Amino acid sequence: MEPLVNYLFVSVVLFAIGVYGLVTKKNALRMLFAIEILINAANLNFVAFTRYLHPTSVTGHSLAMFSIALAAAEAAVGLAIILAVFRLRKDVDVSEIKGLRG
Amino acid sequence: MLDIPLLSLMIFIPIIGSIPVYLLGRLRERLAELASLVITIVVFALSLCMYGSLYVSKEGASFRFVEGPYSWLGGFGVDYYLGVDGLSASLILISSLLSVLVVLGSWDLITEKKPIYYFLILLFEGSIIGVFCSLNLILFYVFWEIVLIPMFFFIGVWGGPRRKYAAMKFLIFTFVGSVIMLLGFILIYLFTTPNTFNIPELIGKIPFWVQLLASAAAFIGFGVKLPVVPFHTWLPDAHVEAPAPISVFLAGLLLKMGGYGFIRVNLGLLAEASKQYAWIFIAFGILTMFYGALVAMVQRDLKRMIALTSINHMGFVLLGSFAGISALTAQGAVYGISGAVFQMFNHAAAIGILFMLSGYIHEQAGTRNIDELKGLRVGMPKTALVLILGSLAGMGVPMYSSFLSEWMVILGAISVNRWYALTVLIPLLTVAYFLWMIKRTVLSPLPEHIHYHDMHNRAMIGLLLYLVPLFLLLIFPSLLLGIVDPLSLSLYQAAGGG
Amino acid sequence: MINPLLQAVFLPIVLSPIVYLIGRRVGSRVGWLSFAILAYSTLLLIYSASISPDYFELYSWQPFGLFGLRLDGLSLPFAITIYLLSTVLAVYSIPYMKHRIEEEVKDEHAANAKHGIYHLLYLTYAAGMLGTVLATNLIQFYIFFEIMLIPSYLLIAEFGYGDRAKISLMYFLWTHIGALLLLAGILTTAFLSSWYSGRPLTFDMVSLLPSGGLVKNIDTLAIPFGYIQAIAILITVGLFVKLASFGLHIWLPYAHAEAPTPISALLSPAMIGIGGYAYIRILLYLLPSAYEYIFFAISIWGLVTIIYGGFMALMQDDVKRLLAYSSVSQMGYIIFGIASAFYIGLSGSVLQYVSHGTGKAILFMTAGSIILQAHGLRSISKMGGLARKLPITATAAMLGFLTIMGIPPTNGFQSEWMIFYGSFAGALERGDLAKLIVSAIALLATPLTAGYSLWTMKRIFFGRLPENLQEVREAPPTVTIPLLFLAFVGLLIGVYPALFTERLFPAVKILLGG
Amino acid sequence: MNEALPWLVWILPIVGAILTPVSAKIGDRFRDYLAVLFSLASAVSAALMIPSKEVIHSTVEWIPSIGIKAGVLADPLSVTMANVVGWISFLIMVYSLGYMKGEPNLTRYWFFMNFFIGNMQLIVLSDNLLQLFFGWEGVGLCSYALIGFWHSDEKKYWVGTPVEEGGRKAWGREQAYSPSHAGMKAFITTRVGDSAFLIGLLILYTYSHTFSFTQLAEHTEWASSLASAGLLIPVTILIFGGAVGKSAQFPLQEWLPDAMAGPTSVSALIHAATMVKAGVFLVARVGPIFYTAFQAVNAVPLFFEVVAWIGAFTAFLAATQAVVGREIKKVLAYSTVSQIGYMMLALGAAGLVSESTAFAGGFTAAFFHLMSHAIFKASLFMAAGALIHACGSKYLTDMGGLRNIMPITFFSMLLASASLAGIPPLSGFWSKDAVLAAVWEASTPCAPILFALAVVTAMLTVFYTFRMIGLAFFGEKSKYLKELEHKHSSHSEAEHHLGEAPKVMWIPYTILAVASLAIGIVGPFMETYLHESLEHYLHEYGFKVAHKGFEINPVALGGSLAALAVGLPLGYYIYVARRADPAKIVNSSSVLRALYIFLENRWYLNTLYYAIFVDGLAKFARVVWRGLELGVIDKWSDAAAIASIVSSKAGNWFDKYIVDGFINGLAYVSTIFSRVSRRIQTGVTQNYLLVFTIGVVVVSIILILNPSLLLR
Repeated sequence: MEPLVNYLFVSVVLFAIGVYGLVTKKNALRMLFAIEILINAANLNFVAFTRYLHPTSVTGHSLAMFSIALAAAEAAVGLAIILAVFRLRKDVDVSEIKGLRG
Repeated sequence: MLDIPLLSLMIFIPIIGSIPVYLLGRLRERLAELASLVITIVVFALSLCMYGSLYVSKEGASFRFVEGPYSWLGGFGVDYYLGVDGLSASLILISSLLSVLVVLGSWDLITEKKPIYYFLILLFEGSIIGVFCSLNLILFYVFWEIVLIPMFFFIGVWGGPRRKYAAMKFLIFTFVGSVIMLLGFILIYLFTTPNTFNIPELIGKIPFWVQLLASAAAFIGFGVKLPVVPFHTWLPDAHVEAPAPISVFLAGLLLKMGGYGFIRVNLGLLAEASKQYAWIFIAFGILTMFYGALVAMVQRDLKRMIALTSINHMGFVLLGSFAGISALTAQGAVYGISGAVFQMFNHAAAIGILFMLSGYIHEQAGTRNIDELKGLRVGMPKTALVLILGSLAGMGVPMYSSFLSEWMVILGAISVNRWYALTVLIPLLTVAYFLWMIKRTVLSPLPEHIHYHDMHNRAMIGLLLYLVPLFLLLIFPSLLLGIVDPLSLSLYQAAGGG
Repeated sequence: MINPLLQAVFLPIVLSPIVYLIGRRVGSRVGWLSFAILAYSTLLLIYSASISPDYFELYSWQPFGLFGLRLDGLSLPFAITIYLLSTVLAVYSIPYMKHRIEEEVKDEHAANAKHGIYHLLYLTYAAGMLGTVLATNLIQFYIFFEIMLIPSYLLIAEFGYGDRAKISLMYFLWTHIGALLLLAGILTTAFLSSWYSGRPLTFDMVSLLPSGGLVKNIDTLAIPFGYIQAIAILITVGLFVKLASFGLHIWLPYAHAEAPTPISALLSPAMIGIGGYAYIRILLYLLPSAYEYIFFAISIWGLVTIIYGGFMALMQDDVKRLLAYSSVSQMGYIIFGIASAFYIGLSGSVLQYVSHGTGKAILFMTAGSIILQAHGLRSISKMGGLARKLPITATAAMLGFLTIMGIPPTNGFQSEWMIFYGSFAGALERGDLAKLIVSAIALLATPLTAGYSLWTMKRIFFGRLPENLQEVREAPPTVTIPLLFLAFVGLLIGVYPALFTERLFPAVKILLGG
Repeated sequence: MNEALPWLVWILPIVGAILTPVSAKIGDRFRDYLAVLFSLASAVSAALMIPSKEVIHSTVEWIPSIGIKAGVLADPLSVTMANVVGWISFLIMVYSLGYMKGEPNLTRYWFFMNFFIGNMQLIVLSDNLLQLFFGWEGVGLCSYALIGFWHSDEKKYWVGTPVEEGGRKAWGREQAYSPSHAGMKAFITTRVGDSAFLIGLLILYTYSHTFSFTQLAEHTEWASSLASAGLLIPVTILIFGGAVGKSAQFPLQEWLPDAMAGPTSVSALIHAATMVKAGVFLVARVGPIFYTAFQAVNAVPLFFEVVAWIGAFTAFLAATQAVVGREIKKVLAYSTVSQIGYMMLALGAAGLVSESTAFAGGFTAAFFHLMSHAIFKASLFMAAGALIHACGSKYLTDMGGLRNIMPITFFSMLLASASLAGIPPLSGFWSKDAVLAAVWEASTPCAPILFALAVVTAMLTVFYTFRMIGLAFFGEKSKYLKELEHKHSSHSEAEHHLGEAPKVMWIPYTILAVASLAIGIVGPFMETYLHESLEHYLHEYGFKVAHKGFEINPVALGGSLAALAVGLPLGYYIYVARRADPAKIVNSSSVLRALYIFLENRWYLNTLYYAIFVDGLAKFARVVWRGLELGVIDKWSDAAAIASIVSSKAGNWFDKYIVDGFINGLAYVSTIFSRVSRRIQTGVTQNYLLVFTIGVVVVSIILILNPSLLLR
């Protein structure tokens, strides 16, 4: 069967894509997608590690399930925020939103 | 009697009652005033019962009405543990009394955001009673911090022009102080067997070096509250900005927390250290007294002057308590410590009337600047009369018990070291600047263009009520000292004196 | 009757608010009420004096020991004088304060309120003075010492003349400083007593306590003499401020001149002399050796005060100021008597208090009646020939001056000869030539008093009557009857001093350890 | 013999005095007669004491706790004196009925007259020094009040010659004084003497522990203890000081001449007949006691030396001044001083005798002279009052030729002044003779000098007496009188016309004048009677009695006759016969003129006293007032106040800039720090993420490069 490294490689790639998207894209929706990709990268790692280190246990799978559900919720919240921001200022360009500025 | 949790009642009736008071206030503000008056009176009645039973059974030394210890954060020796002795009883009495009077006074002086105001008042009362009767250091700390919250809002919301600055300054000072104090507590907890925060169990078990560090920490914590020079600078600003009734709380009760802490913790728990290094505290005390008196003399703002007066007066507390613990004779100890407690009691009442007056004067004359207040004698005779009577209470001339307490402290001090007789000068300075103030405001001729309106009789009576205990205690000091003296004695003996 | 002394002291204080409230309604007539109260209290005093020659009332007053009231041979003359004067002056105040307040307040309601305040303070003041002389406990003594200060301060500040704000402040501060020095002395004494005797600290001067009270003449203990000297100086200076002795007297002319006249007539005769009482009561009771150490110095001081006050009186044009300075001089006599170190001399200065009390009260009241009748006239140079217009006042004034000059048959003479006899006797007992000479000088200085008294008499009452005083009429009976009554009392004591001396001499003798 | 009598003698008049204001309410005449009645009652009760031979001594407790008793002592001395005082006072009271008629404020007058009599009798009868001092000051008070009776000070009541009436200034000071001023002067001057008296009294008491004369006489231990303390002489002399003041002896004589500002009746009673004798009486009272005391410690009787010398000098001094007196009353006043000097001289001489038997001689002489002088001087004064009343002027120079107009007055005045001049056989002759005799017999080296002084004084006395008589009654009417008469004739309803005085006035002084004549006729017997009774009295003080009968000392007789021989013709020549104009004589030589002015200005003593004791003290007071009181002491409280304010200002500055400044400084620093640090916070999410990622990368690279960090 496939060695663990391949799974890890795939997830790293996914992660890099996610980070890239998150940092470069100014559109909030795209950033949201990027986050989804990040999470999935993480999930892939969970499952892969469990399968190879503790073949009998299902901790990783359950954690993955958990994080997928969380991701869904998070996506919903995120979308809500984005919609709110959009209503506020006909635009979802993140770089304009500087409320956190100290 | 012990089956009723009297102390918890006194703490939680106001705290819980504050919510309905707020809601009532939303309906109609008058209701909030009345309801809070009712609650404070109830608490006052309870505290009277408590004090009475304590007074009857002359047991000022031991804790009574003990509740708990009920485990709270069991693992860390943090328990819900209440009890009163002579010290706490007298302070609780004056707190509940002042709360009643303050509520009365606020009817005239507070005009906006009444519901939340009375909500905070009750919160404050409950928590400060908690401070005075909690026997567990953490519980003590918790109440101690809760007290800050309403006070912060009082100053910040109902305060004068520079209220933000004052409130922040107040919060930072006291908070830093109390955090350091907390460190001290934790230190005690860690290095004492048994590991506990319960005061009665800690007495006499704390190793000496811990005592030293802890008393240093406690000194800062309490010293900020008392306040001791040079930690005092928050006080004038806070007072000047705070509305008059709140100044009463500030000076009358909040400062007493400092005095209470010194006696309860430094004298009770850290006795040896306090005894050994008493002279440091005494030195600070004397410094504070002179400093307050001197600085007060040149103030233009009446209220600022009174604030500094209260610094001067609280110096007596510090001096008295530590002179007492390090006294040579048991009698000197009684004079010192009881004098300090007595002084706290008297000062609460005396400074109360003075601050209320400053509030009324500000309201009636539109200014508190001594140089602009002229001819009150003609302009507002009632106010002038009360002002003179109040100032006499502030001067500690023997028309009120404040004279007795100040002189008890001085006696105690002298019995430690003759050179402390220097403090005899303090009452003189106090008299000087008060009389000077009276000369300039009350006795000066009334300028034509100014027309004051005088306070109405209800307010006048409300103010004169402050003086009743003072006058009563001049003739019957034993009413208070009867239960404080045993405490002072036991503290003194616990510290290995006599 | 239960505890008459307690009533006598606290009745006026307790009733004063009621008097105030009634005063708000009835105005100056409330004076009759305070007159009644004080008269009743005076009767109480006499009653308790009749119970026993050394009458005590002791009440528990922890932690300071006992709250004691003592009417013995020493305090009797003081107590009686104080309440007698207060009673009489309560009547006198009615017309005077009516006039005084009308000067300032036109609105009738406000005026009534002021009358109420006046009598409230007046009663407290009188009671304070009585409490001071009856006190048996040093702290209690001090408390009353100040309680008598505060109302008088307020009375001057509220009803006085001239720059009353400044003057009342000056008055309060000076006397308060004196009081504090006294207090320091008292405390030190108490401490030394407890340290060196091993007894607990106490302030009671009554030796019949279980605890024994303060050790009588504590210098029997092994106390370093330096302390005793220090105490002696503290107490002396503290009390001499009240006695307005030379150098510490400056507050007095201002206060007495600018106070409303009834109060001047109470300040000067009744209050400042209490310093002398305290000196005898406290210093001689506690520190005879300190007294031994200091009496010559204070006799010199007294002499200087006598002469100085006399000369200053010569310089005055304001009649009340003149009387004030003459009070300074008279206090000099009291000091001199105290310094005599002989029981008759000390008793002499006690009687001097009584006689100065009557005499100077009369004089101030006559000054008041002139002010009253001549519409605030106080400058002597503008007076003259008033004897024709104010015969009774003039007679009373003459008697008053005779009293302070010490001319028989006024009581002034009794006190004078006792003071000087005591002083000579004390000097000769010790074979102290210097003291003898000082006493002789002091006695030879008495014509000075005669000088300024008669000269004032001449300038005010004799000679030409100025035009503007042609319409002056004799004062109302509420003024003249008190005057004549006091004059009568003075003569009575002058002719029959045994009224006081019979109890006074033994008491003082005991104090002096004789 | 009723013990109450002596009490009555002095209490009755005082009661009368106290009743006066009451009776004044009933009616003026009632008041006047009641007052006179009381003085009569007093006199009668005094007379009732005479028959008793034994001494009355009754006491009551006064100040029991120190054993001081009040009491009366009626022995020959006091009884005689009481009678003299009582009856003369009564007569003068009667006289006042006329003299003071129509004056306002007579209530005051009667009150003080009676009060005076009471106090005088108190002095006379009291049995101890303290009580005597009561009376002593009491009479002083009355004298003050009565001298200043006309206290509204109209010019006509002034004493002395005001400048506008041709008076001279001495050292730029007018020699005329208002009644109120004169009263004050009298009181204060005597007060000086009294202070001395009091000192002596009290020191004496400290040793004797009693004031009572009898006890002082009985136990004389006090004398020895006083002497051992070296205080015997000073004390006795100090006590004499009181007498000096009261009897207007040198150096305190200046008040008496000015005391003439009072009504003449007052001058007669107080300043001639009675009060001024109180000093003599005092010395007579204590003289024997002191004598025995001196004997007991056999010390030099310096006391008597002093008394004698002061007496003699005063007699001379006053007599010289009387010679130039312009006002009739003042002349009489000077002569009073001078005559009292005689009495003092006699008393002094009495003490200077070698053996105690002879003491009685001078003692009697003094007392006899006191009596006779009281009588004739009272009479003279009242007569003078009548003159002044008639002429409306107090100046001798305004009178003259009155003998026809006022015959009775002339007659009685002549008698009285003859007695004053010591013309035999009037009482004055005998008494003055006795005085001279006593002086001559005094066993002291300087007795001759004293004697000479006395004789010269006698000479002057004769001269000024006749000057007075002459100026008043002989020669032409003065210009003033002529104008007066003319005025009256023009409108006859004038208030007082020039003529004889009313009965109520002339009867009293005639009685007295006659009395002095009568006493003169029985002079020797009178003297022996007095001598015996006084010896009897002295016997109780332990004096030996030598019953010597009456004899005349030739030297003394010679002396007095010589005085007459010189003085009488001179006075007669110049003033009665008016053969020479005194003014011319005086102006003839500058020496005489200077002397005249010197005498007229009372030897400048008066001005000297004023310069020192009035102006000097006033200056001193002013200096102290400016310099010390206002300059220094008044500043103290202000200084203290300023100091405290300054210090507190400093404290405030410290508070504001140091303590508070420190705190604010901390806050400032922290804000700067935060301002720098906040730059990082752009608020752009990506930046944060970028930083975060970089961080992650960096960390992972580090871990990869050295995994050991991870594996530890």
